[in-house]
Amino acid sequence: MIGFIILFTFISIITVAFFSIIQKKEADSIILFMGVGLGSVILFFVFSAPDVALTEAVIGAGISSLIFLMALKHLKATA
Amino acid sequence: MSSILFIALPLLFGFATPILNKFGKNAVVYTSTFMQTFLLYLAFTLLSSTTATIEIISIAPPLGISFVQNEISLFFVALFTLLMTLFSLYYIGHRKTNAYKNETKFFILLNMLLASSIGLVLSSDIFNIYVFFEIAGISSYILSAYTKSSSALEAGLKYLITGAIASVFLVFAITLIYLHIGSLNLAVISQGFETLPFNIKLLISILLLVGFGFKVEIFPLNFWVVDVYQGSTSLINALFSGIVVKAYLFVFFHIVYLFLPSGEFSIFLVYLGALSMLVAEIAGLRQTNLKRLFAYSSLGQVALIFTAFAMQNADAVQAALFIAFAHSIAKFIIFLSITSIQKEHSSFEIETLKELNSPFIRAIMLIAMLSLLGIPLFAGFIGKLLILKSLAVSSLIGVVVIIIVASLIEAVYYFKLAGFMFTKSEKKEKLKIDFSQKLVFSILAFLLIVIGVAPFLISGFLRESATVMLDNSAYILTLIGGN
Amino acid sequence: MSIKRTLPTSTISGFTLSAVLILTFLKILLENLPSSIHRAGDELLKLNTQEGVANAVTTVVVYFRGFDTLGEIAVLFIASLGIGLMLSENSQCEIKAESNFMLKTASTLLFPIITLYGVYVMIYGHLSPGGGFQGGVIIASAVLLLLISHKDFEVPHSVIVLLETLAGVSYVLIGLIGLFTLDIFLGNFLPHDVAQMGMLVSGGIIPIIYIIVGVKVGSEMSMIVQNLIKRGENV
Amino acid sequence: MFEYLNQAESIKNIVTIGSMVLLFIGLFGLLTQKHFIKIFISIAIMETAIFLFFIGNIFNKNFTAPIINDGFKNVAIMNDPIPHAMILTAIVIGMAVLALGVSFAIEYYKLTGNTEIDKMNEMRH
Repeated sequence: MIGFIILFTFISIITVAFFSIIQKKEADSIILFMGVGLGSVILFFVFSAPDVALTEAVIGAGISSLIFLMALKHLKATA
Repeated sequence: MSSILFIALPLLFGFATPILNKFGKNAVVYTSTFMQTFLLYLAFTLLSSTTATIEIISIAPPLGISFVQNEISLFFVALFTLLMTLFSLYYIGHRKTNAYKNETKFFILLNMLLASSIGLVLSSDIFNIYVFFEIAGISSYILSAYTKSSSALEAGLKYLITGAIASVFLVFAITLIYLHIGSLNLAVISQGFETLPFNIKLLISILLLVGFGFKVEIFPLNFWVVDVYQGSTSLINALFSGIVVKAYLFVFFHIVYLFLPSGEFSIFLVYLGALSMLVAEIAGLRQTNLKRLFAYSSLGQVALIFTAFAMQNADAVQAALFIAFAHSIAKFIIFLSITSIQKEHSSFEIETLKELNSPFIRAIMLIAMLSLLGIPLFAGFIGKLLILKSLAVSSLIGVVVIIIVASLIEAVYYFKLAGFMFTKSEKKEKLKIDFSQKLVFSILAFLLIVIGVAPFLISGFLRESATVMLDNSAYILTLIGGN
Repeated sequence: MSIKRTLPTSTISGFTLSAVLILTFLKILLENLPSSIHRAGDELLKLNTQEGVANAVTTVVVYFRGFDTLGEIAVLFIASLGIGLMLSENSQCEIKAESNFMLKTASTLLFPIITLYGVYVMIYGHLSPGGGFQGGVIIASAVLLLLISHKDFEVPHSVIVLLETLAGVSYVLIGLIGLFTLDIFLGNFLPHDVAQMGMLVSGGIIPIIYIIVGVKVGSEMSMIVQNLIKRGENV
Repeated sequence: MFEYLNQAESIKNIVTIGSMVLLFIGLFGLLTQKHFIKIFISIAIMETAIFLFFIGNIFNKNFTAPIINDGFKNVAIMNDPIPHAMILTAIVIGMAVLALGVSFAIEYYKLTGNTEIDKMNEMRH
């Protein structure tokens, strides 16, 4: 079962990452990038690394996506 | 007295600046300068006791992180602290008229840069090296974007993006090393690296070359360097060219010597370095902006040091240390005098030199340029002579020709500059230089001339350092004992 | 022909270049899968039982490789400093829309709960998954929630600076105390009895350092987030 | 099919192939995209790929997480904690660098109105 979970999560991450890169709108990219973070949280948890999973959840998927979104707000604002 | 203070004190200083700020405006500046002077004293104290020792952090190696103090690492530590102290002294004169905004932060960044460069040189753990790599990187990014002009920010962004890519490759290499060897300690990796399958060895080497290649400014990966030098202020360029790149060069070749003691890729690296030098000097020929011109010259000299290190024998490494020493000092002189010139003339075009009215600055710059060119009686000469000699001994005549051609091209634009400096034309009013700045310039120029006239003062020590750097078994013995 | 969109050359060349590179990597890596050799981590796991800390990752992060963590704190510190430097002294770019009553109330209610969770993660770092970094960032995310929902809310700057300074200075000082008492920087100079494993007070300096790290990370991250949202004055 | 996927060898293969494909996507984005945010996302994806590669390859499915509990006290069947600690450090450092990069990009945009990487040519007049 564990192998199947890993395979399935990897496929999802790769799909999401690919669409994240090719999006025209940056906001969509960032939202999809959060998906990549979420998938890797699951993988880290499956790989019995709960500490890394927690870190990735709060930093990789959480704060850094929010930082990107904040930045996008500034980049869209008129100079 | 322990070498950990080189990291702990700057960090303590950085964290404690809000307290220091309570004691008045200049407290930070003087504390920082005092601390750097103390570190300079510490470096020379450690240097005088010549036994190789380790400094344990948390737990003993090979499991924990530790610092290795031997001739070669302490040589670089002493060089960096000396240069940084002189830099602070120069800045104390500079700030009377042109102080940076948020000076506190500027001093924190300077000390972090110093601490991380020293950490890179001393550390014996590859992941710890990565952490210092990042600290040095991140403080350099901020320093290059410090003035927040559009070109400074562009320089910072370019530096940051290339640095982030470099660190991805470096982490990949460290990952593979840990997966296949099972340790992060340089000595253990050095012992286990031989037995790896050839493909993995090749992959790790390439990843390390790419990771460090961005930072040691080697040919296909140095497209960003010149823009960063031009965008940043020339004051900061002195640090980049004098301290940071030397730390990266040392740690890269330290790793290369430890992992590949028999020099499998040595000849490839030699040609890479020579090619980089040629490309940099040719590109430098057409420049009219002083910062850009000296950035190309810096690239060329760094590539020469790279070539010398890549030869991987005691003669060449000694030559590399000579050139590194002379180049750091000469580039400090050049970039600091450009800062002084720019304060009055607010221009970086080479035509500015015509209007320069300061015999002192002209003399100092001439000394630095002659040393960079490798004219006899200046410190740069002995290094170039040694590298050419050792290349000829290894019968790499092609590389000798490339280096001579590149040096000739370099000579062309230095003589052009010297011509500009000494043409008779309308001079502006006299350039005022602070006493402390004159002192700094004099010390640096004095070093260049003394080492040039009497290279035997340090050549014995550098020879010993070179043998220590190449001697893996001694390093392993120091670090993890004989087993 | 018109149906088929033409891709720009840069896309095709970028695709080819990265594909060739990654395929080479993949070939080498698949031929040489890492075998289960004896690694340094196994030794550390054995050593960990002597430190009286249940979570081995915490021991490694804070103690065995504690120097890396000090460096990491330095990286965060410099990054926060740089962001403050970049985004200060500029025209304020406030969030214009006033958020509605529900959002405001909910975030005010949630703030203490999230902070409590962050503190829990921080303090129990040596017993369960989590620790200073995670706890600090969770607290920062609570601050972020308030910053987004309340237009006028601002993190008190002097408090943040005070916490940051105290945490940073005491981290280095703990290291230096170790240097002067045990002759080892960051040495574990407090009693760490194995019998106490699993209790809240166990492991000597390890939980203390992780709490310090948490305070430091929490304040740095709050500052980063505030600077990015409000572009307020800084220092 | 589940039995085949559960073998240690096939887990390692899946991890290696998957993370390398992820690395490829990041590299592809880095080489082809132009917007600053896209560049930073590409770098973040590359980092994530390396982290997954490392943790996945060190993982042994018969071993437990490296936390001593009342039930699990046998350190011989625990996963290696060093990679976890390293990746923890690397995640935080990566985030710090990207946050700094974002702030540079914001300031650069305020000054020049430019958000694309290949239009950065202040220096080449």
